[in-house]
Amino acid sequence: MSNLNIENKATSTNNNSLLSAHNLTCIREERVLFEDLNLSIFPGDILQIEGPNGAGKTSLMRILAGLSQPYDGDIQFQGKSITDQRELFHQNLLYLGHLPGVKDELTAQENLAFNLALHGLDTSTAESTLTEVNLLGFEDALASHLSAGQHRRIALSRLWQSQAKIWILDEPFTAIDKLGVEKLEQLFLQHADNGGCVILTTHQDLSLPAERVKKVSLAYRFY
Amino acid sequence: MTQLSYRAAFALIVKRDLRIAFRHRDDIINPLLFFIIVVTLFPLGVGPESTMLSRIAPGIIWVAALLSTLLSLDRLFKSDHADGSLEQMLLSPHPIFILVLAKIVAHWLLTGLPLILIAPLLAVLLHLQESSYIALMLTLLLGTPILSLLGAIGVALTVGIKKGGVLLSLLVLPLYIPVLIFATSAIDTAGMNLPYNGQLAIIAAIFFASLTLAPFAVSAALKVSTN
Amino acid sequence: MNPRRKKRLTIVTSLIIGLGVVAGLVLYALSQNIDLFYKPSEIYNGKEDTGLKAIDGQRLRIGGLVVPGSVHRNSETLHVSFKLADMRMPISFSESDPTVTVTYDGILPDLFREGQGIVANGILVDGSTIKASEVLAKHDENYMPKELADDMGKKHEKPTY
Amino acid sequence: MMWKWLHPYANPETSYHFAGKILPWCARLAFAFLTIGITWALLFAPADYQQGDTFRIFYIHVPAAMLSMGIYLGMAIAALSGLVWQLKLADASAAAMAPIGATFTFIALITGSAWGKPMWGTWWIWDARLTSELILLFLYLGVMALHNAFDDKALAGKAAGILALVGVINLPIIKYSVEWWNTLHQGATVSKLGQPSMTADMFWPFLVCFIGFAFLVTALICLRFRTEILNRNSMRPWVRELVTTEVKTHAV
Amino acid sequence: MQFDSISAFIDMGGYGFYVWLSYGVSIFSLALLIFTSISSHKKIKLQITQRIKREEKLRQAAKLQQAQTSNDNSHNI
Repeated sequence: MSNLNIENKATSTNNNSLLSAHNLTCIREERVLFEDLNLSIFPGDILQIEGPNGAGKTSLMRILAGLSQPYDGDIQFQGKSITDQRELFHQNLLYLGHLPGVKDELTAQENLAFNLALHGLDTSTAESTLTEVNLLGFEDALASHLSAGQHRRIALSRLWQSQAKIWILDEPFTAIDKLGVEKLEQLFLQHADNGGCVILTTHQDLSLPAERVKKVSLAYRFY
Repeated sequence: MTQLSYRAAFALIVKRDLRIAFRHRDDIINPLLFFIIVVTLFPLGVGPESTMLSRIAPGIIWVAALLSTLLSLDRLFKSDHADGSLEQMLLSPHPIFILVLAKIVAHWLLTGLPLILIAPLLAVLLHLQESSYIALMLTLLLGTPILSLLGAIGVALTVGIKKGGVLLSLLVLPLYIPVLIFATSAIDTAGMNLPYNGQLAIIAAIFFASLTLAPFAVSAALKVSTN
Repeated sequence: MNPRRKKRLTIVTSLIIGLGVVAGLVLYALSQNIDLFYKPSEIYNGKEDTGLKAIDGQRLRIGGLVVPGSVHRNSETLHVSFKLADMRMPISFSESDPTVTVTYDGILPDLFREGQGIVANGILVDGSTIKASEVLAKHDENYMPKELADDMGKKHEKPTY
Repeated sequence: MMWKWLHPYANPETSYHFAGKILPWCARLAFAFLTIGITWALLFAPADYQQGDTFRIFYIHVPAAMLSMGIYLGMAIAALSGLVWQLKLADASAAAMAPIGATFTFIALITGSAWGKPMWGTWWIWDARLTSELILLFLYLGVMALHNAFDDKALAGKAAGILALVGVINLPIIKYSVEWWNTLHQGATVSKLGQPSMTADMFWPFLVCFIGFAFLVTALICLRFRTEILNRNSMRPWVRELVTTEVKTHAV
Repeated sequence: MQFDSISAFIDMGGYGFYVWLSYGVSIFSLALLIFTSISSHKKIKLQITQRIKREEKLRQAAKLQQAQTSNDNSHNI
């Protein structure tokens, strides 16, 4: 199996990068998902990770977020390993995985407020933020009464308040309607223009201008 | 961006867990009911003779406490892992051991504390010797936090495994044995009017050891489980 | 001091304090003699360190040496009674030693013989008699062949009663 | 990383072949020492002046008990280096040790029980030494169960390693239980090297048995270590080549 | 030699049951450990050969699929 076609490989040593991966190898259940992967993400980048099921997209996202440890290799935030500056990195990171991280026993507003407070953000605007994701009128409803799409929107509402530079979003558009997707895409663009970066996976085609979206393809490996 | 102090982050998580538990009261009440039912089973099982009951009362209360704690351990990280809020907490800019300690304290407040409050009433049913009551309360006060702390290690290790329930008891119960031995021995010794400082000191030692070391073991285990 | 260093320092100090407290408590506990048995003399005088006396009908554990010549066995039942004296090294007995009587129904362990150390669990029946529910022989970590023991004049006959 | 220099030694392929080289020698030495030692212990060693021929249980019980703790210590050290320095082979060796340690703990408990019944008068007593040895068995079983519960062997090794390290606290309790608490179990016979509290004609067969068991443990660790390496590296070309050539040679 | 006859050896001064129980259980459990260690080593090798075969089939299936959809501009594999 040949190496991966990562566009930014030549510039991977550049220290201007927000987030960079060096010689990443990921092995899951004795299967090599990818080997010696290098990539760098710069302010203003929107990076889409593509690949068939089982190619290791989610694993790569989790490794980039520091949730999983790679078999080999290193992740750097602004040129320094993330394990050496965990707290600084986490202040600059917003990761949303497959699971929305919404507690059924809390109301929509409480869920958002807790997540904001955990990151040291102002919780007083939680209510108005929820209107951004079309949850007006559901602030005080327990999350157990809300649908899967609404759960996801509660999770995504954090994006409007986030001061993190790096957004890592695994399938953010699942269970989101067309209007919502457009709104999110505009938000990504705005975030990138303000010096942030977005790393995402999605099965849908992005309607963003093609020159703004960089792509990384992961191939399925048989062993 | 303001950075929360350790204390604020700790309080935030304790408050959240308590709020969730009070919205979902079954989780508090069921282990407590289990504790009461297990204790009442013994007089029915071994016969209502009061001398026999007072002889085995410390063991019954402690074994029941152990089992009901085991039953309630699932709440510690399991639902947070299932809905993804655990990984969000791990990604927060706070040391993991603060979050872990906060969750354990919340767990103890919701399971250990009610147990301590209800234990003397059950001790009356079991004809516990009068001189043993203080020892019972002291061992429970020092011992139930140990159950939460050591149990958290087991839950953190098994939280990612699909059928982790039986495995959890296999991992956690051996770690509980020393607490059980010294706690019942202290209550027994108190019943014989002998000093039980030694046993109490050992339970306190286990408490401080698990308080200082368990949060780190739990953090390491959670990193493995969410990998 | 930068905040990162300060945080690390708080963690390290709390670790050291925690483990120090643990070490102190363990040392204290070890000085307290847990789960110790009563010596025969303590049945009369109370525990050495606390002066607490056992009361009649109390469960207790007693440890001591079987006084030579004190073992009486009922030939028909398994009932046996013997006297225990304080354990002391090297093994010796004197008339003035306080002794307690132990009664027991059951098969004694093979290592049970006169002059040997034993541990018994039972109930204090009256001031100086203990009704044992279990008699266990305790032996030391010294092993030697029979011939050598003969030379050293150790008793090793199995009891024949 | 500063531990990169370890890499040539921490290469799975090299370790696999190295373990394969010492395995037959350890097995042979174990067989020789154990044959001599057990024959000596059963036929030629003198009986104890008090305990008679039950003393012959000593020659299995004590080596098994010492090894049960020694293997746990080895497993914990391997687990620690696996967790701290990310040595993948250390995890593999820790996983290899657990079932061996569990077997020796089991043997120590059973032989102790069969010795205690005629001598103390009971199969089992809940004293500190026996209880802590029983907890050791539970810990071994827990480590094994946890290791088996994970599909990903690298994660399994880390999780089992954390549990093994938590259980280390039990080791000093077993070791010093007979000194801290005045219990039924006698003190250590072979605590001070060169001055055991037994005569030479009892000590030598014990030493031969102990060395034999130690070689047996080493041989078994090598064997299981090789299995673990294969299991964790099944995606590597060298493993595939090795397995396919071996299967071919067997088929012919 | 400590024993005069085979029966004395088996009797072990009256403690035959306990001594032979100890030795028997020890030898049995060690033999079981050795046996399982060897058999698990063999089993792993068998599993790896099976895995190699399975992956070979998967790869051929993927090749076949790729040949069918070769007109598409797929960028993977």
